[in-house]
Amino acid sequence: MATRWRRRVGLGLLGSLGIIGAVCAQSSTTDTGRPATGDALVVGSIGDASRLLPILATDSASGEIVGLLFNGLLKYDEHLHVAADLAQSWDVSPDGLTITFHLRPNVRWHDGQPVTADDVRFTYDKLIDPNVKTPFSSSYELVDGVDVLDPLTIRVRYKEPFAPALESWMMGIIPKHALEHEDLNTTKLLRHPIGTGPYTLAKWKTGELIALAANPNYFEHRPYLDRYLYRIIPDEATLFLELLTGGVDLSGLTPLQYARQANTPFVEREYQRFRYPSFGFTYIGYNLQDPRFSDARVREAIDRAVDKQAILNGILFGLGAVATGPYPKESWAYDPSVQPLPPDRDEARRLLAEAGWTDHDGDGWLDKDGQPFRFTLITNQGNDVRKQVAELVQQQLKGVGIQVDIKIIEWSTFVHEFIDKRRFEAVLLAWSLARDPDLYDLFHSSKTKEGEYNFCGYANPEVDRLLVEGRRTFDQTKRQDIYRQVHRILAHDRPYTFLYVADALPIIHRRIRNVVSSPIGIGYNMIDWYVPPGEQRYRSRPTLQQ
Amino acid sequence: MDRSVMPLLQLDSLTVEYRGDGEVVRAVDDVTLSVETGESLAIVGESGSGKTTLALAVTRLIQPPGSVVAGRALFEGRDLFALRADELRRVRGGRISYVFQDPATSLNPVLTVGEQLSEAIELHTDRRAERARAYGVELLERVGIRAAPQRYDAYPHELSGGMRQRVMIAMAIATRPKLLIADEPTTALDVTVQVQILRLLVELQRDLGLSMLLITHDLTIVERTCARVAVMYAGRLVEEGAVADVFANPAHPYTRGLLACRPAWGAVGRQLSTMPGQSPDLAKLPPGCAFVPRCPLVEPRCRERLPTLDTTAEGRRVRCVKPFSKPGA
Amino acid sequence: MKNRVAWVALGTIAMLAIVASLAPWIAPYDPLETRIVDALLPPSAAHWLGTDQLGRDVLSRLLYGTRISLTIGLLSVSVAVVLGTFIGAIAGFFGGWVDSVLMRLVDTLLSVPLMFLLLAIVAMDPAQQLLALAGWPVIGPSVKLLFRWIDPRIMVLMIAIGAMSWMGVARLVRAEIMTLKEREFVLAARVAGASPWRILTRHLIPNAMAPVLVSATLGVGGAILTESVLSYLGLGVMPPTPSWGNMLNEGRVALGVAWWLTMSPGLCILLTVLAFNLAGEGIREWIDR
Amino acid sequence: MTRYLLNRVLGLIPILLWITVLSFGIIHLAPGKPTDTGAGFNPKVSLEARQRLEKLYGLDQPLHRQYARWLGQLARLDFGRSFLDDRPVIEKIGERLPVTLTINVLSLALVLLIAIPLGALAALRPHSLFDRATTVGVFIGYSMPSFWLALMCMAVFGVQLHWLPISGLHALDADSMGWLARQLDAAKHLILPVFVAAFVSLAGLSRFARSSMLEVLRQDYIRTARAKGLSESRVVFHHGLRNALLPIITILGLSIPDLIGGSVISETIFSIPGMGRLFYEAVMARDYPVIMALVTIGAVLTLLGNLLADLAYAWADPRIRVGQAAS
Repeated sequence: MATRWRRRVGLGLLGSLGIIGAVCAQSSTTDTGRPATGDALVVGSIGDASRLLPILATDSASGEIVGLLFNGLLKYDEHLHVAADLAQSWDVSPDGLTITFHLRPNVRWHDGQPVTADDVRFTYDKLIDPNVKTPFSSSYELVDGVDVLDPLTIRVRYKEPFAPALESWMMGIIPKHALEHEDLNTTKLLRHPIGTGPYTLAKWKTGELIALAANPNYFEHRPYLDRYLYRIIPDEATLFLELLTGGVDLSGLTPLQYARQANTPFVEREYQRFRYPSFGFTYIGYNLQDPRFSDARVREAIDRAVDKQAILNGILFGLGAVATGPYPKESWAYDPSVQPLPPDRDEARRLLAEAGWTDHDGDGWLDKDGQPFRFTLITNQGNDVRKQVAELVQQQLKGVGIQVDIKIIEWSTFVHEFIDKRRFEAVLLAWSLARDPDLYDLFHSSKTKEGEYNFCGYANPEVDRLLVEGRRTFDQTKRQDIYRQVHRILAHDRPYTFLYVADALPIIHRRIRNVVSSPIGIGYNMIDWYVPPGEQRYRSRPTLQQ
Repeated sequence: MDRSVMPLLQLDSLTVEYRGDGEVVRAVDDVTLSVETGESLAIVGESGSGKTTLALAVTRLIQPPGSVVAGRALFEGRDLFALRADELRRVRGGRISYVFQDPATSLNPVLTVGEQLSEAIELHTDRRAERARAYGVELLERVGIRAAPQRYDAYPHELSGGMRQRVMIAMAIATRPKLLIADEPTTALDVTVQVQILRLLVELQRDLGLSMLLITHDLTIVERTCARVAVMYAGRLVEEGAVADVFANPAHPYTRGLLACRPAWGAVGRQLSTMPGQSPDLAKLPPGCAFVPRCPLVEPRCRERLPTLDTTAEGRRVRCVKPFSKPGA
Repeated sequence: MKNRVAWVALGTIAMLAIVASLAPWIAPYDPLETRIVDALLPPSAAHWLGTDQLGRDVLSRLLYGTRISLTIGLLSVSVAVVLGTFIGAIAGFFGGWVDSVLMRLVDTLLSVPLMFLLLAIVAMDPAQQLLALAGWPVIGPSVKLLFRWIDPRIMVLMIAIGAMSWMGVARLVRAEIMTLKEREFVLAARVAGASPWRILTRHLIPNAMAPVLVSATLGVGGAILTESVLSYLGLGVMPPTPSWGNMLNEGRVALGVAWWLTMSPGLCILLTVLAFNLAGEGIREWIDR
Repeated sequence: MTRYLLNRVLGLIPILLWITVLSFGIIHLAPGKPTDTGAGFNPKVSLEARQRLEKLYGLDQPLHRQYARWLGQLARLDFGRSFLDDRPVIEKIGERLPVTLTINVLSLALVLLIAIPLGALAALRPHSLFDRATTVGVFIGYSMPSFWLALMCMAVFGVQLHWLPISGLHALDADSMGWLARQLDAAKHLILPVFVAAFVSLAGLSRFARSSMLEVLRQDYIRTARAKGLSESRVVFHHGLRNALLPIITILGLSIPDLIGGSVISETIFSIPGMGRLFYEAVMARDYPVIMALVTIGAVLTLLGNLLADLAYAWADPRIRVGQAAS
């Protein structure tokens, strides 16, 4: 759950399988024959989409579908470099204050209208329009103005340099001609979108199925797979049973399913499994207002008492990596010199004793000034893995004499009543992050108001300075230095106990060819996926268009 | 045996038991009785004496947990207890029919009078549909219901109590039965209506040549309608004889007690004034005579053994060690 | 009672109660202790019912779960019975506007979907609110005592399920009281000058309890089922405390690899709820006799 | 009669208002906010953006004003728009209702078809082997956590035997099927959900039918029917069942609101987009307009169901039918 932060990166699938660095694709069906058109890809998803307009698509399912229907100006390529999409090139001024985009000529909307700079301008206007219910406006607050220079050129002026700006222009561009007289919040285009992407919406049966059809005029080339069928299957167990009966071609698995259920001969024969790190990390965050946790020795002791490798092996079946800070190994901001602390209970006990926590009354639990060391670890409902992690942490901390109560809270209550209002002692959560290493919202000391994301109350002037600096710098080498430094400081300060980076675990039917794993995952070349004619399963229905 | 000299209904050692929660209640205990053709026999007793059970047992209408555990019921020479279910059903309602106590509950509330009437007609005679209807209307008229065609299509609750009982009687005579068993047919009715219904029964019995088994606790009714009477106490027959004889000179102290409590015919508030003591708990009967706790004439031997049902010189049957004795005598 | 089925059911319940109270002595392992190396072992001599994903012994968790599930069942029904009897008795006894106000409340609560109420209650965490009273002069000590007895983690569920199911009891009690209060012994007590309170508590409520007993027995089964449903929605008993409902739900995702994780709690719920229902039916027949 | 009806319907209005006030209160008092789910906890969504959203949804207004606004809309039969996707609530309900209704009606029909004969037959021989077996049997259905039952059915009939589809409502290629094949396909998808729904709710009606039948069989008119020499089956089915069914009509009237309420659990497991999931998702997302619409519709149906139950009973029972016409 963590954040519903989606990248509109490449094709929709990436939304959920958002990836950096293909570490170990277990196999790959690289092309052997000539790609053939036809067939359909059936994707299983837990949730339904709600609004198929990029600037209003807040849930992950909407994000995935929108990614197939729309294009941003830019995208990440398979190596996680910023790449051209609707813009064929772009220039950043030396002072970092203006970015000029040159649009790809002859791109057309699904309804045949040409895509122009006016559409980009329109998209921006709607993003900052206070009457549009978009939550994404904050990424454009530093924009000073957007100028249409000619139908294919557009210039964005910034009030101050803003490095994550390029990423923000991966937002899908929306058609002005279809929307300028509509109320965006309620327009029928929310359910009947007109985009530029490789697929068009053919049918949407709420809660059941979203059917997309190949866009024959897609500017790269027509996708080989005729249809992309997005089935909504809200229960994980059902989803897996559907895989077992061939009802679904592509789906993400849980570690348990991946490691223990998906290695049967049937699944091995029919499906191809992929595995690569997701972009995010799971952590224990502390309320630093709490005098127990404001003591760095206590946080270090907990860091040493929690055996992250055991958590990774036991609950994730090793499908991930121990985290040392906010960045995964694959990120250029990751500092390889930061080593995970080896678990050491004796050292943990020593540190706790130093901070005044020893078992004075001999009841097995540490205490100080007559108060036992007991705290509540809260996490959100609906995530079995996280629940198990909490249970294991509880057991591990019991080993050093700290008593942990677990409380699992339904999401809205969790956010609103506990996190926002700082009514927690420690929280088990995960952040899934953008590819850009900017962590301003998470760790800058100004972001501690109710409803903001530095809810631990972390404040370090040096980090504050670095985070501001990082945002203003476009040069990646300089930024690397900055964010590696941030990584080191956070690993030392431990406002969080960083636990692990989980792997994304998609499984896909073998008849789908040309599925290639890359640093960004498997979905980036979806338009090149195909099924050899002899193996095609679903009949094509060229008249599927609405 | 020659059929013509056989009684219409002969009950031999009829015994009915109810089983429940580990106890066995003998509701009818070794009753031997007969009803001659054209005769009317009354069975009297307090509530709980087994008279209704007896009436139901004749055509095996006893429902679980009750069951006939011993005895025979010979009707027109055939043992009803030995009949197959379908044979028995031809007798029930066909040859033997019933009129029950409460016409308000004894008629099915969701079916019209006609539906309930024609059901019996179609089942036991060869009349179908239209003919059954015509016959049904005729029967209703026969039992004294005015505007019979309209009443035929009415629901039971649209009729008065007396009319409902007339409907019950019409249903009972619809199949020209030989024996009519009337179980407290007037108890639930108003006094004036009671008289009318009794008159109707007597009249029908005479006109149709019916035999009648009348179950009642009301001795005044017995006197007006029946020739013979059998008195039951705690499931057992305690006295049996011609009505005139029994009323003039009761042999059993219980009968005597009953008669003593009898109000004058037509008296206001004609409730059976109760005799001292309570009717016994059938599950815990004493070994001897069941009437011992209430009997003014108890002797030690009464407690030891159940007295036998002996036939006296007068042709009276009585279950008492010293019949015809009067208290204080 | 000659209903043999009901006796078997009562016997099962008694056995469950014994198992629940003996759990600490008969459980072969600590139900909370995780041993990752022993994760997901199928049933064997060492672990009769296998182990779960954290290597915990399923049998031990099941035995402790008996405690939790039965406690939730019994306590939430107690909450419902106390609340329902109180409100139903007052409505039935006083009648008039008191009755109509209370019965409208019942009608209202019955037409608001129960699940929403339940979610709202679970989300509002009534145990936490109660705990906040711990510092108060009079209520405080009793609240503390209550929490010594009952784990706050199951208290939430208990209150929520109880608060959701008292309406039926209230209707039952009200109807009983309304007929009882016209009976001779009540009139006699009234003539003898007994206070309304005394009449209510001494004469009416005890006599109205028979049908409540039946519905309470059935209610225990219902509460155990409700707990499992809430577990499915992730709102059940907080981990690591095992309850049958959350064990069943945890096992659900591992259905294909570890059938033993769902089979044993599933059967336990089935048999227990069945036993309570059959016992309830038996008692009903016995009362109606 | 018309007057009577009018009186009763008018009498429902204050109760309905009271229910909506209460629900509105409960819903808004429950912790959490609509903006938590859509936009919450996303570092790229700033506090200001969230506050702006709250304003757009009118959540910054005092509660009584929000209620007044809602009620004003309701008076024009407008349930407003969902916070989640800004579609008219009525449209969202309209899209879910047919599925739920189909499943509920089918399973209710199945329950009636099985439970009533089962209960009635059991009543004929109370405490017989058959009675005990059916009692235990129907309670087994009731006592099973439904998601467990559903999963096992899916594993057996879907995965092991391949007899039935596991989840969803249509095959993916349903569009290219002929009409008949499409209906067959839909029917196959409905078998498991309908069966599970029916099996778990068998107990209530069959026990009710049994006790109702037992009660009826004790009545004098049954004895009369037997005394007429009617066959046992005619006694039971013609005379008994008709009377025993009368209270069941009431039950059916009371269960009208249940027809539109789907089971979240069953719908989640079987991937059916029905009312249960709509409601659950609305609750989880604090989608107030949807919740309020469903609560209100539910309340209206509950109240109307009560009324309808009374009317149906009156219609079916000649005692009341004529009594009312006369009065």
